[in-house]
Amino acid sequence: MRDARPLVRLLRDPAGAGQVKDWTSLVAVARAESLAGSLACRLEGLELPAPVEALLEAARRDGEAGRVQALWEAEMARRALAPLGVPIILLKGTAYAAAGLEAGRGRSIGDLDILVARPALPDVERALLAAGWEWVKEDSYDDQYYRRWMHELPPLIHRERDRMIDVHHAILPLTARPKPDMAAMIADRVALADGLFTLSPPDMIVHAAAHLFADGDMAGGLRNLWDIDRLLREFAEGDPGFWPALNERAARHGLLPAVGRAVRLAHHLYATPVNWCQAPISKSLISEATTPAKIGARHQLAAADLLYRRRLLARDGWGRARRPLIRLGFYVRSHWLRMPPLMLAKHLWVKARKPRR
Amino acid sequence: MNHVFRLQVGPVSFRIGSQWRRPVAQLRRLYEGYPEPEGVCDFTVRLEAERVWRRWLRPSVAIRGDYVLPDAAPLPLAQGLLAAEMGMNLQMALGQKRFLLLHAASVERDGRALLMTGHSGAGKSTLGALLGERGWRFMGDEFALLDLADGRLHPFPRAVSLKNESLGLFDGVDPARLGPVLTGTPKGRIRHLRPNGEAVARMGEPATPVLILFPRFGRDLEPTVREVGAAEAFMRLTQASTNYVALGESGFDALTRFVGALPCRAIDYADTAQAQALIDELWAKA
Amino acid sequence: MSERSDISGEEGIGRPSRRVVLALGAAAASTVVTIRPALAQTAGSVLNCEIPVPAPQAGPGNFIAADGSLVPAGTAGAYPPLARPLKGEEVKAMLNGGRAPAGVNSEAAQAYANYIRRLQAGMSGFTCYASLQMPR
Amino acid sequence: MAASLYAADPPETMRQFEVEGLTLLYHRKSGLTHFLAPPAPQILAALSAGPASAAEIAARMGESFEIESEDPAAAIAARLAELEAAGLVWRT
Repeated sequence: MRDARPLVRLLRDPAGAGQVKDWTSLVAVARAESLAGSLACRLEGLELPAPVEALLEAARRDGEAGRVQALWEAEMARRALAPLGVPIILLKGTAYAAAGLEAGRGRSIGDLDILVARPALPDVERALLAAGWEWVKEDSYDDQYYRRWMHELPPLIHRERDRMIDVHHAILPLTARPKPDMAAMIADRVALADGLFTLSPPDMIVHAAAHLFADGDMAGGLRNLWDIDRLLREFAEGDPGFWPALNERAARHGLLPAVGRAVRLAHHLYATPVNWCQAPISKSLISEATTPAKIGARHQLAAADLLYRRRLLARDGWGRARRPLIRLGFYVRSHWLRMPPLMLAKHLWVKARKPRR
Repeated sequence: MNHVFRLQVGPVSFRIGSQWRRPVAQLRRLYEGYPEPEGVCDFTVRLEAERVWRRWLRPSVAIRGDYVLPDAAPLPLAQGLLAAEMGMNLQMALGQKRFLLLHAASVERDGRALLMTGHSGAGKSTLGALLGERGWRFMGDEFALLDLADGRLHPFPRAVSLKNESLGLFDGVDPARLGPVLTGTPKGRIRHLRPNGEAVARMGEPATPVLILFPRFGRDLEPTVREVGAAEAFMRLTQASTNYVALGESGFDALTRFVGALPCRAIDYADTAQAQALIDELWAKA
Repeated sequence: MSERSDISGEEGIGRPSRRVVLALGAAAASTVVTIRPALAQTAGSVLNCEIPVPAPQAGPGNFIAADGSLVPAGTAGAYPPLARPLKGEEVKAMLNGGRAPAGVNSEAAQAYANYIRRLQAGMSGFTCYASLQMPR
Repeated sequence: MAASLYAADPPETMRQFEVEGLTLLYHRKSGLTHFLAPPAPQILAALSAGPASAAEIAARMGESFEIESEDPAAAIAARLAELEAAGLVWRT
């Protein structure tokens, strides 16, 4: 297996499971991409060889345990923060699981990510520290850097439960070029039954796309794109207003390019159904893409998309990362996206002076 | 990967890939007569150079695979076999979710299994291996796999890693069953021993657990037996399990059923003859 | 409780039909113990691990004070970072018997040992340290 | 200030196993297993009738048990703090 395409194909179309020759490689890729639980849920109920079924059953059980643990961590954070009376918005995997979304099925969930309004940050920090969370790092530089420029508090870990929490006040670093409208995002939150919140459906997509294309180095990208596929399908089904709403929100947050790229790549890799007339697309293209032929061409991958696609699929049948140069390129880019050049130079200088291990 | 070995041990299968020939050749010899897995392998282990040039220059083996720990340190290529063994252990410790995994040795007689668990150095591994040469069926010296549905114990008869002084206890075994002597490892001098033909031939047969022992070895200890209550046994077994918490309610069910039904004893011993006498005595009553 | 009656084993929280004595215990007593994952302990016995002193996350230019805390480089009575990570076996010897690793004097070893005792989950070396904490 | 009201998950969301006077409790909501010594299980039992203040909990327990304590209020408060840290009770 030279890249992750067989995994993508099977996620897209589980009926192909009967033709799989090399389950071992497929499972190794799925585990390396944190998609083993999602795959296992996707293949549930199919006639498969007994050893494969046993392995997938264990992956589903593991996914379920992870879901319970993630929701419990959210609940403990809710209890710790309840006296403050500030809305707590769940992000990423925990949000999908708490909202019962398809994207949460079997999904591996790492840290607890929450979003609060920036003015509430000091109170939230104090309340978490009082309830048993502790700083992970002692480094003053990183601390100062985090507080000044990042979109989240430095990571905290709970001393009894060993779980990390990331407290965000924005979805991108403050130094990044797009400036999402956080007030609007927080105002449009959706209440869950237990007193917690999620983002609105369009903002959930915007956040997932921003996280994937405008922030990190694309590690775990296939999983994040799978989230986007599941979310788009679920939100758009039976809601004709969804695509225009997504377009509007992506534009308002300055994230049309990222959302457009997410939609194109999800469509190409996971066959996400898209309403191309109303799908998010960069403004510069909207004016010229008005004829039916040009609208029809909107789904085509741009040249840069191909590079992203290669990066997303760069995993061999042993679970090894492939294409080190493209990876390095995206790593450098992730820093470039996060900060203006001068600040980047300073940041890299300080990092370089740290002892390397 | 350049060199590949696939291995079935009880109900678990591994695919081991290596950038170097030697570790795979050694595995092949050590596990001669083991079945090849049919179809999917549960876990993938990779032995690879930490940095590209370390494949040739002072080669050191990084232990990677489906599941990895960040603090894992590489081993010199001469200890590649040990790296492969550690890699398989690591996959079990981090990734095994089909069974309740207990860090324990187990042996069987008449379809009934004896389980021995304790901290490393307590002697469970040596005792398990010794009993396996003396009329019991050896089921495993490192991990015992408790079936979540029916409470039976599955064999996991991997090669036994004999350390330092316990090496001398196995002088009489067929030399073809012994791996290379590995010196200067993090655990001292090590030599692997392939379980005997019966253990390998019957690796697919589970057994009903009937007795749990917590052995403790010490040169100055008097041979004693102490009854261990279900509460203490439960606590100890959760700490001897890598996946108890991850298995959730099915783990709770399996383990409460286990400690509720089985006698548990702690035994102290100063030499293996004492231990065997105590075990025979307790087994007769079990 | 001095007497228990009618308390079912599996289901239902104890609801005795006769009055039994229930001691509430001292305020400082502990009545809840949560079972925590034992992965680190078992992993330690199957793994060759090491601990960087200090962890890379601690950042550059820190020394280790006698009590194990991190202080600015050059602080009097503090020790410089170790050039190489410590092997699990070295740490075990250092924590148990106070035997210093090769090339480290005993006061410095004490400081490093204290640093390791203060490691928290999430920091490099924590899993390794936790695995060495098994009672023998 | 009004006294805090404590709440607990209903008994059917937990599994209990009694061993040697102790209670092993599997709490489905957290996926965690706790080892409880008296009077922790009895406090949870008292809360199965609905949220209550510390004083009400003591009163409910007094219906079934002969309470033995030098300072019941302090002892119950300490037990509640432990149960709260474990996530088995919370303040409403």
